[in-house]
This record gives sequence, structure tokens and C-alpha cells, in this order.
Amino acid sequence: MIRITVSPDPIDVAAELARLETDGAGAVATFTGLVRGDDGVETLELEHYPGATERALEQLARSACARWPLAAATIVHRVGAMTPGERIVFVGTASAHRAAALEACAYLIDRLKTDAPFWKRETVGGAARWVEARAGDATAATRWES
Amino acid sequence: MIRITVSPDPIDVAAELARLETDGAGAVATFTGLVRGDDGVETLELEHYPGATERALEQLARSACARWPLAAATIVHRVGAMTPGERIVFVGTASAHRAAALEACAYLIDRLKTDAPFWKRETVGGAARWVEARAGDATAATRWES
Amino acid sequence: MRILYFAWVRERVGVAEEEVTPPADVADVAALIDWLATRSDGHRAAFADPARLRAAVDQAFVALDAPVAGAREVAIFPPVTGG
Amino acid sequence: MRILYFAWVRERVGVAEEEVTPPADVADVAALIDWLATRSDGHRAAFADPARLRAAVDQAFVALDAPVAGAREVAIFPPVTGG
Repeated sequence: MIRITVSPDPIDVAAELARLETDGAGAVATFTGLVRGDDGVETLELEHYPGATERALEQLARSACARWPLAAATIVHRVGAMTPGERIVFVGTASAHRAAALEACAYLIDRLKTDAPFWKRETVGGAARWVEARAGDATAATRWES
Repeated sequence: MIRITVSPDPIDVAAELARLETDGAGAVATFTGLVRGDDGVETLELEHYPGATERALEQLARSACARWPLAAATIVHRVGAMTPGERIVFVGTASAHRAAALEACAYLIDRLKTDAPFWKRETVGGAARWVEARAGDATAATRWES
Repeated sequence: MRILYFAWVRERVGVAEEEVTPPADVADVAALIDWLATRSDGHRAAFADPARLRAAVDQAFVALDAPVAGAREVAIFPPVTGG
Repeated sequence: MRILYFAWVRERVGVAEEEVTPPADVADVAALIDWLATRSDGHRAAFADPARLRAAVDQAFVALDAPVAGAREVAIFPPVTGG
């Protein structure tokens, strides 16, 4: 079962985990990304492309389900303003096989970084700046091409 | 920070996740193993080697911290009697780098399957049988040798 | 044709979206961007370095040489930085 | 020397642990298992197929040719199946 959520609400990982577990598989893998306070970041704002974002995440989850035998794939991405320590993104997979759950989870977060229309703006010392895309993210995403 | 728990109590994944998140890294990866009800399994019992088990898990977590830059590594393994759908094992890692968190999490669960003294006994149709070790688990564990 | 802008592209252009009717010889996204650049100083500043721009046509990511004929919605934005 | 048994090895032997004093010529785990096998029919049944046995000496996993001289605790058990 695929679940996609893009919302300004805080991410409830316990609830997401519980839903993945009830999908009846023996193995659940998750990844949670948190706002980092490095370099004096005070707030982070996430802008997205409504409609296209949900569509991109849905396609990404479908492609994971096509590559691995998954019972469930969940992607939750927060948008709007948040502060260091808060959750930005949660990705979870459930499968009968632990390798499938673990690999699909890594795939989803790697590809999400390059394939979904989100943009981060950090505020440091009261000044806002758009975060630049990192070459390493594109490299991580390409390792799944085959 | 390394946390090892071997206990007959149910595993509280929300609490474990919260602890991993407060260790201050930006990336948290988890794996949860659940008792599967395949083939009519009614109950599962986990036997362990008290003392040696905790020591093996501690060594495993330390070796993960030596291989990857982790802020935290948590292993929780349940022992005693449980029923399908319940959590047997939780592994969690926190790092500044998502690849480190994801890889270390996969490493911990792969190696735990072969390196820690636990034994499963299933009850099916009222009859108990010891679960046989799977060759695939040994193969998965060896991929981390280098 | 509806044009959407995101992140610093939106800020430089000065609007989040606009309705435009490009001339018939605007065949691909790159040509559309060149044509849009003439609309204001903000547009010109936003599109100064096409290597830093990405696009979607009707909500699907495309390369800048993708055709725009028949498109209802074209989005122009910087490389994505989510997750 | 304290000997511990786990899982079906424990069930076949009939006890979870016992204190033994093997003769001086019992040098490694394999020899210890052969010597323990003479203690009862249960021991003999538990140790019938050494390929299915694993061991730990003083709580560290070892191969069956590992020495037991000076060991305080030796555990004998089937391949592990946790996780």
C-alpha cells in the first residue's frame, strides 16, 4: 500500500510506523531526516510545487514497488517553516524480506532528493538563503539506475 | 551513543526513535523485525545466552561505529514468548550523513542474524519446533567483510 | 499557457505564476525562457544562467530542449533540494 | 569448567548447565564434545552431528578446534537464529 503525505503538520513517526507494521510484512525499514542546526541555521522553510510534488512522490513509490516486493511504501514530507531538530521527511517500507525493505528505503530517500520538487531556504543570523543542490545527491540517485 | 537492550518487554519503537533523534544527527535509519504469522505460526519463543548476547550486540554496535561516523546506534532484541505481529528486533542508527545511517542499519541487522546468540522456537498447530538457520543469513552477513 | 516559478526564480521574477501566450515559434522550454526573459528586468535576472534552471511541463520534469507545444502548465525553478 | 547448553542441544542433553572436570587430554572444543557425549544418552543424541553444533568459550564465539585449556565457561548450541 502506497501512502504519500505532503503537509505543514509535524510528522508523527510512531503513527506511520504503526501503519507500516499493520500491512502484514515481517520487515519494516525507515529513514527520518531532521532539520540540522549546523552553521547556525535558525529556521528552515520548505517550498514545494503543489500537485506535481505529490505526483512525483507517488511515481517514486510505485517504482520502488516495481523493483522490490513491498507490502507498503510510505513517504511523508513536511513543507513550510520548521526549526532545527524537527522532522523534514520520513520514508518507510515494509516487506516480507529485510533486504527488500532496507534497499527500497535507501532508494526512496536517495531518489526523493533529486526527483521531487522541494526547495529549502535557511535563515542564518536573520538572513535567508536558498540551499544549493549538492552534487553528491545526484550521484547517490544515479546508483539506482540500471 | 550505543544502547543495547535484551528484554522480554514489548519494544517501544517511538521511544527508541525519539532517543536516536535527540542524539543530534540529521539522519536516522531504523529496521524493525516482526513475528510473521506465515505457515500458521501461533507463537514464537526466543531463547538467548544471557551476558554473551549483550556482549555480542555491544561489540556489533561498536564495530558499526568504527566503520561509519555514527552519532548513535541502538539494538533492542526481545526474548521470551511472543505472537505474530509483535516486534522481535529493532535496530536504529543516527548520523550526520544519510548513507552512513542507512548502511550501518543494514549492517547491524545482517550481522545480528549470524553473530548474536539467539534461538527461535515456533509453535505451529500446537507443536513446537526450533527454527533452522538460513544459509541466506550467512551470505548476507559476509557481504560486510572487507 | 500558465507559467509557474519556484524558490529564487519566483523571487527574482516577482510573481509565483502568470498566464502568457508565447508566439508560435517558441518551440521548446529553452526558447520559452528566452522569450519570458524579455518581459521584465526581474525575468531577465532570474533567467541569466540557464544552467541553473530546471523545468516541468504539465507537472512532469523535462530537459530544457523539451517541446512546449500544447502545454497547459510550464514550471521553471532551480535544482531541487528536498529530503 | 561450567558447560552451558542452548535450544535443542539443551533439550536433548536434559539440563541447561553442568559443572564438569574433563581429563587433561581434552584440548579443544571438539574433544570436549566427544568427552561430554559419553555422559548420557541425551548428551550422545545432542552431539550426534557435530556439523550442527556451534560453541563459545568464555562468552566468545569460537570454531570447534579452539582450545579449552583454562576456560571457565564453554557453551554448546545450534547455529543462531535471532533477528
